[in-house]
Amino acid sequence: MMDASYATLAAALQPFIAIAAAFTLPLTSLMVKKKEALDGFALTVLSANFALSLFVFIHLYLVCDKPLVYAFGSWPPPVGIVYEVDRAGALVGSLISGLVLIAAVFSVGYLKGEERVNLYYTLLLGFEAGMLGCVYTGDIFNLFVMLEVMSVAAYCLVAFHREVPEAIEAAVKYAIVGSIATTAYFIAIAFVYGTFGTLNMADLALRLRESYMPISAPFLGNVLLGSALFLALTFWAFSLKAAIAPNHFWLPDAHPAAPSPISALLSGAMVKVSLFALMRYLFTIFGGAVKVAPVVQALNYALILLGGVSALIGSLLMLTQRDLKRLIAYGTIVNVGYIAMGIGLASPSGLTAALFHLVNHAIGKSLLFMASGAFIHVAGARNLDELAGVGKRMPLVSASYLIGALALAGAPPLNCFMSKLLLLVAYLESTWLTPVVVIVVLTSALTLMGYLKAFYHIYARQPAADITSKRLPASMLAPLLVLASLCILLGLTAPLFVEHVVSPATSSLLSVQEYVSAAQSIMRMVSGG
Amino acid sequence: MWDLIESACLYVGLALAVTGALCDLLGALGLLRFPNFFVRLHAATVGIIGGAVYPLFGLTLMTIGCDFLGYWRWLFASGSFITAIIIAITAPAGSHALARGAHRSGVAVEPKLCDKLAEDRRGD
Amino acid sequence: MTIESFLQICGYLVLAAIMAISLYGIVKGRSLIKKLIALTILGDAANALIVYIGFRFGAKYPPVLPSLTPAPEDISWFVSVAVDPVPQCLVITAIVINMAITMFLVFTVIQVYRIYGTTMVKKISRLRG
Amino acid sequence: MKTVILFLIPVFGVSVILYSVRVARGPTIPDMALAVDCLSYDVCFLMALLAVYFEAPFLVVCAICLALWAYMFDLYMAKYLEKKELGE
Amino acid sequence: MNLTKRVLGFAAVFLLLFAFFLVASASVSPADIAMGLIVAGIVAAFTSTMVIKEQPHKAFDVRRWFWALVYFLYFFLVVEPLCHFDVAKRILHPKMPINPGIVRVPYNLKGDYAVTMLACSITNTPGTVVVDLDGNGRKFYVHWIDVKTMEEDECRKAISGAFEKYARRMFE
Amino acid sequence: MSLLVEFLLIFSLILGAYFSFLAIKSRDLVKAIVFSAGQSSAFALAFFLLMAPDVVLAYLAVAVGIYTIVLLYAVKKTERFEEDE
Amino acid sequence: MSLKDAVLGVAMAVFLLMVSVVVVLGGTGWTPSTEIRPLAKFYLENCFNVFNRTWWAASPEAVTSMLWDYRGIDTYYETSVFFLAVIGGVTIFRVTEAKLHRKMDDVGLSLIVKTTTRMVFPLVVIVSASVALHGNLTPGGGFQAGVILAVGPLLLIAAFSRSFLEENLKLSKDRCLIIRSVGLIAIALLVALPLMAGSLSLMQNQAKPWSQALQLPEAVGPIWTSGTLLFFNVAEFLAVGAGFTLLFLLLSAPEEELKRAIGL
Repeated sequence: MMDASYATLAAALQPFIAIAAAFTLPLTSLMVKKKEALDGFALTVLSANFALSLFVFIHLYLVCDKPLVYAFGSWPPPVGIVYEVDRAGALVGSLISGLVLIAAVFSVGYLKGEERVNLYYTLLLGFEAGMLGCVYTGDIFNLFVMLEVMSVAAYCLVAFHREVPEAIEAAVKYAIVGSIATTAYFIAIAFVYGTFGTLNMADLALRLRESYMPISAPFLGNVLLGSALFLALTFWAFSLKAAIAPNHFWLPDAHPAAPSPISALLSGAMVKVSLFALMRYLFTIFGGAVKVAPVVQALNYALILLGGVSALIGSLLMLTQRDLKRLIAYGTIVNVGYIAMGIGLASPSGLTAALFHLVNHAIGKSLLFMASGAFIHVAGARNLDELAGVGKRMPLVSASYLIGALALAGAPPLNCFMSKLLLLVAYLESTWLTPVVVIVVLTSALTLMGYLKAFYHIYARQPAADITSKRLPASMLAPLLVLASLCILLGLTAPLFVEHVVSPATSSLLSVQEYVSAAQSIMRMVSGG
Repeated sequence: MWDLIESACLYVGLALAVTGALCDLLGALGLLRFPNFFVRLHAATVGIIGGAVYPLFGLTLMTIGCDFLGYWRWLFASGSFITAIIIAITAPAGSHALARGAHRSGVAVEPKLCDKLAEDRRGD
Repeated sequence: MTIESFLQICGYLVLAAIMAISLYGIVKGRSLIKKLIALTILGDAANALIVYIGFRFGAKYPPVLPSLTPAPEDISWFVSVAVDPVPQCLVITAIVINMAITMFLVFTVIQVYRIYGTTMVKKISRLRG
Repeated sequence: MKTVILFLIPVFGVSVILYSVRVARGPTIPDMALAVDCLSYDVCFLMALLAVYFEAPFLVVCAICLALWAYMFDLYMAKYLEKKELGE
Repeated sequence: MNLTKRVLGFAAVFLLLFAFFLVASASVSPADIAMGLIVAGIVAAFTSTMVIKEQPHKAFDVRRWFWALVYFLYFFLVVEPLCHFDVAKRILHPKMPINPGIVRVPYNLKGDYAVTMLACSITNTPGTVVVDLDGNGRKFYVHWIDVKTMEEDECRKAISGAFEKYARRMFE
Repeated sequence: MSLLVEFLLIFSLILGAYFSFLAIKSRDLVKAIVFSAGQSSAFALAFFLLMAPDVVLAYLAVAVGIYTIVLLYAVKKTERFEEDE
Repeated sequence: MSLKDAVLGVAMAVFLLMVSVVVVLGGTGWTPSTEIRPLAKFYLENCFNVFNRTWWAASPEAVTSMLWDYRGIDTYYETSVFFLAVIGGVTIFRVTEAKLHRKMDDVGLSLIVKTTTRMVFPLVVIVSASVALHGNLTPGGGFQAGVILAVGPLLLIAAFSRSFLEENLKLSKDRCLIIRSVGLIAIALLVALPLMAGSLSLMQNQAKPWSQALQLPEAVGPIWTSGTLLFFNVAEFLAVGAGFTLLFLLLSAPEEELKRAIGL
């Protein structure tokens, strides 16, 4: 019992520590002017967070399989805010904090000579806090707040290169679109509060199943209408945040404009957070409730359709790009499409494929963005023509880029191959959606072409005459190697990984009963003791 | 004695509030009817001083006279009194600033008998 | 249909109309600053909507207990007349958040003007080609 | 007393309408700013009045705040009209 | 000398702010008095030099406060209603009998507060609004709704005569 | 009797809608800002009638004050008119 | 306005009207709502239930007790949203040195406005302090009071100039950032206070039967602090006031100098 409560505290502390560190950073930077000290401070905090998230992960996978519930202010669920971490949450959470740590290590070298390092790290810490909070939270409105923490940090980070026209313009566009999305989510919260009179996710799931928690009471409004409005607006908001097909227009501007480590985080982690929230709503809370089944079914079909469309659009547009980072950003749209297709299948196998692909894509895409960041850092340009031949000078970076590209395109021994295979299998199992596999195969081929085109330009072409012989610092190289080896490792151990890590996560996402009873147990503990 | 004071306060306050409402209506009407910005300022003064400051003072008196509000009447009274004071201090400064800005940005003073300020500024 | 329910429906209609107007402004605004203004109005309308959902026709009182030494009947009276505090709490949070984003957007819009020399959306995209 | 207040409220409502007509029509910006100013002070008094009507003492606080912000609005409008940079 | 001045200024501002805090809180409970003392002390320490620049001893002169009270009553009970009535007549009259214009009104006061009080009084009475002021030439430019004369001294008599007397008694 | 207050609520919402329509329509950005300040005043009255004093305090400050001023700053530093083309 | 625009607007309006009618007819419960939802009833009953202190927040103000106690962590992160936006603003506008070379008399508005503002400034600060210190008893609280506090510097910026603020009140950008950070760190420490006292719960205000730990009392002498709520309010008050001052100091920096400093 003691152990479990420490694990819950570890989950709750992660965003708190990140934000508290962000609060202290400006003050610290006024006292200590050295860049190294700030680097050390940020890295310490981030690795502490990573350790905490690993602790939560290990606890959930090895010690106790019940979701962890942390009640803030020791108020039980319907009264106060709770963090509720199940296995899926722990998986995504530790993935995110690991990626942020790696990106921070990368930025140590990347930011050499930049005078606003303190502000950068402050925003990075806030960004991590927002993402982790989104993943761990068990409260609908707290999700909104954390979403805003994450988004504001992301807008600011996109605008970090303030003298670059594209960056500022992308930040404005992204911020306007993003704030419309979050306002839509806020209106959705208004509807759900009006209909159900609660803001807690577990309580909401209970109420959809004709039951309620001690302090609550029966239904108020028309359940079907209220949930339909809520789900429609939420779906729209999160599809905007996750860049699913008709709402993908901001992503190719915003993601490349940020500093490279941040691009890696935006594509690798932030998009995943929205997808994870969508999974949470569609499966844990609204999934399986008989009353709202038609709505959820319709949204699932919409996800399959839009996911397919975004995979097609992304892969086609990818081929025409001349800008390295923009090309990689279009790759994100493709992969978001795959994950959406996996979610939309609404079967355990589809969800497993989606979760596994989520992890794989996070790692692979971060690797690609960081590698391209290394190229750009050395060459000082983003255009493929100007980058010609840079790769020859940096064989290790080129190798890791190649591994990432092959992994994302789905070359056999690497990780994304496995998850795409799972997705194909899931679609082949389904009754009438089998033809969709054509899209997956086709777009995989197209993405491979896109990435290899970029690789050809970088590695095989003759370098321009006056290419600089800038050396890459070790702090930028190490993250690439770590991520590349992770790609290979996950690919080789995929069956084990799926069986022991992803499948339990999937079953925890699908088991509403466990999720709800964990929240109820807090209430029982309070009122009983 | 206290009863007498209370009812006196109440009625004076009510009278002030009613006058304030009338002044406000007049100010709004004047703001609509008058021909240019500078003349409208006078109507606005009627609307602000007559329509907000006087009735707020009236409200102060009125709430002091209200027996049924109990202890809380002091909160009402102090709130409306502070508001009245702040408006009485700041409103003239605000409309003066607006007038100055308007004159400098070239808002027409027509119809007019004379415009000494424009003459003097032209001399500068 | 009673007159209260008619009034409530009227309120929802007006709020929806404001949202429609502001969405139109966001989509069609030529200038970034116009888009910003429309965005603030959209946020306001959303806030008003959620407070309106927590409103109570008939008996009403702000959710503040007017006494530091209440009797039991004071509390039961308070519960029977006060409006819903939950939406107000949510709205205060949302107001602060909207304000923060608007401030940030203003900063970026000024920076856009410094770089491009204009805030018109069409011109900016034309400049980039 | 409450009946008197009840009769006063529509009068203030009418003047709010008249002010807003001036806001909409106002040919120049100072006109509109002036009308918004008057409208704010009007709303300010209306708030105090309604607080008494509802017998909810805490509602009065809002009026003070509105008066302050209306003054601020005036100053910045004036500063804008004087064609100076706002921070000078 | 300088120290006494500063202490006096601090005391004046402190008392004013403390009273204001109590009125704003609408209570004289021990808690409010304690908090008021602290807050007023801090704020006065920061702002006393800004609020009162010179001759703080004037704030403790009872006669000035007496004149302030007299002026306040006179202004709000006599001058204002008359002016309101005048402007209301102009608003309601079908022909709108106005003949507006901006006239010069000289004044003979020194301190900032005196000038400001005079200008605020002029602006607060409907019918006259201070548009601008010339600090060196000691002149207001007043927009007058009913220009009876353009002579400077007569304008002064008609617009600011009564106020200036009180302003001098209160602030000089 | 208290129906009047409900009518006032609807009235203030309609006023807000009217002002927001004007704000969206006007080409002059300063005028749009003034209109949005008017809309904020109307909404503040609406929040007041919805019995939310905390919200009124926060909303007034943010909408009447901060938004207006910050947008004025933005207009001052950029450009005033929405041009055609 | 072309026909396409009109059609678009009308379509949007019709769609939203339909949605709202749907909402009214079934989505949000009672029409007209004369009752409140059970959860809200719980908050109203318990926020200052002196007879059964198990669930209370020790504050008669339901909204503040929700903001800083029942749903406190929301407000903590909401503060951090504003903090991040301020940092974003600094990121974009940060310059090393941009000074205004002009005499004090030329800048600002007229003498009347200056004197009035000088007089009103302390009153504004006092009103804001009153709102902040009574935040747990009457409407208002940290954020609201902080914004009113920011009126003061803003008035000074408008009536005098930016440099007046820096010279007379010694409020520079760095100092604002320091005040803001100190306020925010105080908030973070208050959130973590129960943790240091041996309890496992963050953001706990009053002791509960199931979570006993060293807690702040609900009143200190005559001052009703509602546990931690008053301290939260004061810290937020300082932080928000300083944050707004910082933002407007940044915004009112002279444009030409800024452009040159950024290097555009």
